[in-house]
Amino acid sequence: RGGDPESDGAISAPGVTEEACPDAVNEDNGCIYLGTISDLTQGPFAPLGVPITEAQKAFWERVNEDGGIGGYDIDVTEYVRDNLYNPETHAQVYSEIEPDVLALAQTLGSPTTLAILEQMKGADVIAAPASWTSLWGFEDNILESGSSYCVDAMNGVDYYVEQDDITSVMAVGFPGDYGGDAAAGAEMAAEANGIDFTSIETAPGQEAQSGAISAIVRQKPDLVILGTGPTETAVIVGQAAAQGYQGQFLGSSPTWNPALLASPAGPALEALFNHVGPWGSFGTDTPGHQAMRDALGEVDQPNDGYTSGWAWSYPMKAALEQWLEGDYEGTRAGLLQAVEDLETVDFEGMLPEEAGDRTSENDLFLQSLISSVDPDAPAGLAVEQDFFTGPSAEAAEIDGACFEG
Amino acid sequence: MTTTTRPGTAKVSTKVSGRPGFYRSYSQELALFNTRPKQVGVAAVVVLGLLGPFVLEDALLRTLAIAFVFAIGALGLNIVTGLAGQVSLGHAFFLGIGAYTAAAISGDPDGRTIGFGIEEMWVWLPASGLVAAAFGVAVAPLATRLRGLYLAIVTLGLVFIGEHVFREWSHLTGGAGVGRSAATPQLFGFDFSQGTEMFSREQQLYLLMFVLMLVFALGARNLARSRVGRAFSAVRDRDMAAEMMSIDLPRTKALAFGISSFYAGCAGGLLYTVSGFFDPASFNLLLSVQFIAMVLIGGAGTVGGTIAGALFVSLLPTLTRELPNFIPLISRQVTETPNVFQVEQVLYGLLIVVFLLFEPRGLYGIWVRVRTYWKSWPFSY
Amino acid sequence: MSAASPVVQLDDVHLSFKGVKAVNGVSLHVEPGELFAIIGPNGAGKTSLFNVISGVYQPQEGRVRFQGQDVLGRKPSDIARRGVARTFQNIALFEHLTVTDNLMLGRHQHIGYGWPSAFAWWGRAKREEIVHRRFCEEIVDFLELEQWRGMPVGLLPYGVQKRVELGRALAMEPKLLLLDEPVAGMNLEETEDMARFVLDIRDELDVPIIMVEHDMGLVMDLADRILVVDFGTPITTGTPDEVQRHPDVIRAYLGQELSS
Amino acid sequence: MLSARNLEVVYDDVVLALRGVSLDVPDGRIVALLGANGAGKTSLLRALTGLLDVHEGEITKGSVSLDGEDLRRTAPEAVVRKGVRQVLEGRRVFVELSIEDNLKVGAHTARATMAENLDRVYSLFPVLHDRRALTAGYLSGGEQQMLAMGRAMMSNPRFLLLDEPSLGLAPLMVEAIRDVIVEINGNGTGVLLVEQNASMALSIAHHGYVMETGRVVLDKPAAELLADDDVREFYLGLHPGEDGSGRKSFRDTKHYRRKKRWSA
Amino acid sequence: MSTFLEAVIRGLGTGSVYALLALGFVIIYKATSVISFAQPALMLSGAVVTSYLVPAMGVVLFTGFSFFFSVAVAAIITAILALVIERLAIRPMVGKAVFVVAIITLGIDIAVRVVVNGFIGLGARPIGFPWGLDRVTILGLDVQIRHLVMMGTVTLVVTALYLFFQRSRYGLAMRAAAFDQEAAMTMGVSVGGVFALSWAIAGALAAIAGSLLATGAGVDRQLWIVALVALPAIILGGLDSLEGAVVGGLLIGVAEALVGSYQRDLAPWLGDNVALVSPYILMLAVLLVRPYGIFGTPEVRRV
Ligand SMILES: Nc1ncnc2c1ncn2[C@@H]1O[C@H](COP(=O)(O)OP(=O)(O)OP(=O)(O)O)[C@@H](O)[C@H]1O
Ligand SMILES: Nc1ncnc2c1ncn2[C@@H]1O[C@H](COP(=O)(O)OP(=O)(O)OP(=O)(O)O)[C@@H](O)[C@H]1O
Ligand SMILES: CC(C)C[C@H](N)C(=O)O
Ligand SMILES: [Mg+2]
Ligand SMILES: [Mg+2]
Repeated sequence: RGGDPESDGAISAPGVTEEACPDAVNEDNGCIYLGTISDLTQGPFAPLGVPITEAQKAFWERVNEDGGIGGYDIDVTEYVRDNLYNPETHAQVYSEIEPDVLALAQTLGSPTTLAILEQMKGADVIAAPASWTSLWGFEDNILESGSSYCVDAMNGVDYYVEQDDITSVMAVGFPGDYGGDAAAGAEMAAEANGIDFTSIETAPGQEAQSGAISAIVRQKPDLVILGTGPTETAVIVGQAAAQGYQGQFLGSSPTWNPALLASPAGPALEALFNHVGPWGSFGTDTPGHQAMRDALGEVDQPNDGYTSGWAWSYPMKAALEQWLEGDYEGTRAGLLQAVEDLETVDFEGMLPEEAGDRTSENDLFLQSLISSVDPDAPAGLAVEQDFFTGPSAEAAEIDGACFEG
Repeated sequence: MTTTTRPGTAKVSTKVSGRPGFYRSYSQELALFNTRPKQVGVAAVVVLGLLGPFVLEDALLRTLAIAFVFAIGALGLNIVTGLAGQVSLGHAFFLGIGAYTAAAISGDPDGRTIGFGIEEMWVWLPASGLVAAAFGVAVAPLATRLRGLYLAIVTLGLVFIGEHVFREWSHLTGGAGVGRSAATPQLFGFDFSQGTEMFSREQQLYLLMFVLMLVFALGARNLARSRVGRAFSAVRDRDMAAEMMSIDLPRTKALAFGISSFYAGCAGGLLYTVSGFFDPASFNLLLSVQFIAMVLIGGAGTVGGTIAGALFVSLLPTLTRELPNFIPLISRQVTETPNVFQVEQVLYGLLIVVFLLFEPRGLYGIWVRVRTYWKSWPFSY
Repeated sequence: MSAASPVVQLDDVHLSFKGVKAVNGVSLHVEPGELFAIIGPNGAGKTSLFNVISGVYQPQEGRVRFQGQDVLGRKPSDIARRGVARTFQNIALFEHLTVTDNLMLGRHQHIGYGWPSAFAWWGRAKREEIVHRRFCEEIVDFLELEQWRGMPVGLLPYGVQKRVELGRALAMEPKLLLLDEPVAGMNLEETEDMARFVLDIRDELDVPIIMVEHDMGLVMDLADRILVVDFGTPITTGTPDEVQRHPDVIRAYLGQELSS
Repeated sequence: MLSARNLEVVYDDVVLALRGVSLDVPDGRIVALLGANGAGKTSLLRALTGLLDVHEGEITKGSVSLDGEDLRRTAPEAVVRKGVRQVLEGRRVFVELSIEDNLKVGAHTARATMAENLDRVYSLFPVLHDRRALTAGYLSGGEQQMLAMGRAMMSNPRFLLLDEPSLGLAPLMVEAIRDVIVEINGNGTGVLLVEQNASMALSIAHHGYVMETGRVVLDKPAAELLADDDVREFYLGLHPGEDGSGRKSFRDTKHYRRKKRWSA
Repeated sequence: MSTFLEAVIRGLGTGSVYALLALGFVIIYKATSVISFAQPALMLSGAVVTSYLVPAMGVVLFTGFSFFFSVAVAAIITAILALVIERLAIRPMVGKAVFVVAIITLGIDIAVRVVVNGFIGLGARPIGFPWGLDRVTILGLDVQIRHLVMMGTVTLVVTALYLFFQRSRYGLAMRAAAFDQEAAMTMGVSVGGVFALSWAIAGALAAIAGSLLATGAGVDRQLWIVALVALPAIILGGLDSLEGAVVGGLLIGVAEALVGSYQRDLAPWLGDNVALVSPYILMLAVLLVRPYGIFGTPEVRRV
């Protein structure tokens, strides 16, 4: 079986077999194995890693149900590994699965992905990141989607300047690739708008937020851009509000988890918190979102990990199509070439068309979307302001990762 | 079984050690591998080790290369904790110092992090050891003041404070959540981390680390059987008596911390050359504890045991990643509980527990049992 | 006394701990080659005196001279280096080490190489190890420890451990030997062996000895002079005969039986 | 009656410490157990009180019993509750506890009589009373030995197993301890007394055993042991034929080794 | 001034939780000479159990009843879990090297935490604290009710523990068992019983602490990390001292709160997040003066 009439130019890349996938949808198709390295149990981002991984599984199942790509089914379940959000472990499991996969459907986190980036380049492996940091806009092997924390923060500041005439903004977040990235964006936008900016670094842990809270309460900025985890967000918003802070909070992608609505901070979040990110929340009305909800079926706890996992998968799908349907070498290098040639990615409306346009010189995507808390929405968020690019991001010259270091 | 030598019947130069070994000179008895089984055993291990690259898969070679580096670090911890009895939970800190020293010396001078561009390993490896050793010596006075668990927790404090500094000093470390490139394992112009025609990158790194581990192990073994090692053990067993044997406690403890940190620093410098990248969160409590586990699982005090312990602990995740595949009925579905990934982690914890319950004296204890058993074979006592 | 100055001399030493007077005005001197004994009831301060001499305790008052030099306030390691070796009332061996290693630790100060040579081993370290190992073997021979040589001392019978401890002190080539209850817990046979060793040490190696012991048979037979202390206070110093008849000694220490 | 039958004890699966030892401690009697270092006396006590486990030792043959009831599966603390109590070799006071707290731990199974026993111990060993708030670890060796003894007296056991209670004690104190043992025994406690001070032990014992390399080599009423030539020479230092006063000076011990190896 | 006092009260609140955790560590240490690294897992378990119990209790009889009742039940359940762990993995190690036991507790911690994570799910579980983030004004100070509850709980628990150890012979028995297990056995102390008791108490304390901590934003997977703050607390107070654990916990809570509020202004060059390491820095400072912590027993050294 597996004899595929179309692909005579034999494919010799690792992770591609003429044999069907285990539990294949299309018994006659060959199989492409994609690896997944995610935070699945112990790490700080497991609450995101798990739904991301689950959504990607559903995404590729749908692709297979549609007949696969170029005579191949895609398997993302064989080579799933837990990175514990530890770069060493990440690199370790990468080297375990690398010989058996064509590319990575997911590599979660920035320090972790940086730990394998050199090797990936050496072996022409491409990967879809599970990470919103601005680092990836400049790496050929990484197939990022949507905007970064940095851009989101800029757009967020611009939005509030326009809407509420804010005069001060404070960035509160973890240092580095995430909070640091958002803070850098916020700073750029604050500068562009000529408003006050302060930055407070905080650390993971519910009990570690008192410093940040007291800074917020004392300085009373009009807007706080958050770059923390969900429980830290709840602690900061809840307690700052309880202490009388009345400004606005704007959280980056990983700050939100609908479970927070049930926490003591629920009311405060409803009143003061908005969310900025590269795509609409779980319940948003686009064909892509709809397809995702259909594919996932009933989920216990809708969560935007699912949304992100789904959205991040489109470029990989486009890349595989380009590779298999175009005239490329049947190797990883061929795939990488295909990625380079890729002109559009169809996000099925989850992202605006420009997001899929990879032809322009600087392919950074600069639009963000702002959601507000809505307890009735599936994942607790509803679109407040559809995709837009603020003037700051429009004008900014971003030629590398935003955060310093 | 025992041989009593009466005065007059045996001259000093010929000694029967009470065991079946018979030595004709002190230098023979003092030799490293003074029994046939030891000689054969060590030779076999070295040969097997050198054969590794030709029979094992790259991923496993990579794991082993890292395990060898861990062994170097564990040998260091064994010196201060196993030999000198000063329990340190601060090993990760010294590892970090070494890693950053090496990375800075070898780093790209034009990169976003500090770098001096000296890629030769013979420069950055000793340097990483020495800088770490300097910190070790500086910390040692604490050991003279504090005992047992107090010292352990205080050294744990070093790890937390170190983590903080590493996180903050992003110019050196690349910053939290990001990190920086590690040192380049280059020796006389040959970069081990670049695969060549003949050898893959993993094969090269494996061989490099294996040889380095042997060198460090030999050093540790020599140290242990020397005057210095004896002084360490004396301080561990009875520090007051040791003082009355003319051993100066503060100096000895400083030396123990210094040497141990030197090993840790070198291990830190080497460890991340395998993946080529590391972030400031790496040097945490868990890493320190892993080293303690290696030393204890190996059976505190011996070089062979420590290396075995390091291999055990480093290979355990690889093993637990494989094991769940043999347990049917466990879901691979990440959203279900229990799934294989959870089982992996649980197994990791439980295997350590079960192993120590079964043999609290560690791998070395097992070895002693086996040895005693064969010695007295065919008699049971 | 003789022309030679005393090996060790304590003048009016006072030592107290939070209300407990452990040593209260003790003076003593030990001549070269002498076997000096200290006896007294439990808690009289005998071990404390040893601890004062070896620098573990710092007396509040008094003077301690060893070989004519003031050693008060010196660290124990320094005093050991000057030649004071001792055994301990509660055996203080390095229990995980073998007999040989324990003896080699006694040699610590005489072995010269440092950690760099230790790492390299071949060369200086090895050479010196062999030399000192030979010295220790002579002690093994002398104390008849052959059959235990390679065993961790923690596993040895009590009596043997006491002998190893003596050996370790001898390995230091001491100029003064302090023995704290060398035969406690030993049966008669072992006590006799120990008595023999002590006499041989004094006679053949010519090392002055201070011995604390409750076995009156041994003390009275071996000691040249005896100091009796009670509640830290010296009662009397004298020859065995004098001491044995001293009424205060009988009352405070010996009891009726032994003196009868 | 506390008894051991044909005991074989092995440490660490390899070291054979007792080879078929039988011994009885009848109620209300004092039994002395003599023997060279390493003969296995302590091992025997451990076997009786269930402490072998702690030392990686086990009974491989034979039995230990209290009034015919098998003790082999009984936990050490349960043995204590049944009234069999051991004073460990080497003092083993809780060094960081105060003296009084040490004694109170001794009364763990006999809280009701604690106050009364405390008085008794303090009157026997006034030093302990004087220092009762002091940390036990700072006591002198002999004082610690008194404390260990005192601790055992904080309950009123049926059987008391003493492992070298006179170790390190001054002559007067040895006498005091001897009197204490007699007194305890007078109150009905059976005593198994392991001693290197043979003359002291035999002077108060009813019965005596001599052990050598894991075996019992002599098993006689104390009076007969006192008359035994070998015992006189090797445990009491008296020479055959001579009377009690004929002790030989330690100065005269020979250079060659005198070793008594009992044939059994 | 009121900022300062409010920070102190906040510190005393979290400090109370640290104190509970520290007490757990100290009790296990006193009885077994082991630092149990399984405490974080027990703490997390306790919080998770509470989070399941509160809603299951259904009708709230009066404000707070269901919460406090659930915490009490969770404490018991966690104590039982601790007993099971003790029985299976710690008891067989009676008499073995303490560091080996410490590593065993670490393995247990990993295993238990993974299982408990499964029950937490992907979000944070609400703990059902009746007052949420409500605040009251006392003497002009604006105070979170959470923190008052924390202080109240620790007062209650500490009093109960104090009475227990005063009245029972177990306090002494524990210390005896920790110093010399064999000797303790010969006194009739059941070393196994002492182990079990200490683990049970420590488990219950951890459960209470975990539940109180979760009153802020619910139980998430990372909650366990807080338990580590108890380590500098016990060293600061003295490893073997119950008073020490309480004082150490409170001190560290206050220090953390004060550093968190003021360091950014007073010493910005130290970098943000110094509050996180302030427990360790405080610990170091105290140890320089008192090597055995504030209330710890110095080691007896004599020959
Ligand atoms: N470090 C210390 N702290 C407090 N008290 C001490 C210390 N060292 C000794 N003592 C006390 O000093 C007194 C003398 O003790 P020392 O050990 O010198 O007696 P000793 O004569 O050797 O008695 P023994 O014959 O019982 O060994 C004792 O009462 C003891 O409690
Ligand atoms: N824990 C142990 N492990 C191995 N061997 C042991 C252990 N304890 C004792 N032995 C061995 O068992 C034998 C008997 O020892 P035991 O302690 O019972 O002798 P003893 O008669 O009490 O001696 P002593 O008079 O020195 O106290 C000795 O050879 C000893 O080496
Ligand atoms: C895994 C993510 C949720 C966070 C991660 N630090 C990032 O790069 O975005
Ligand atoms: Mg003494
Ligand atoms: Mg014994």
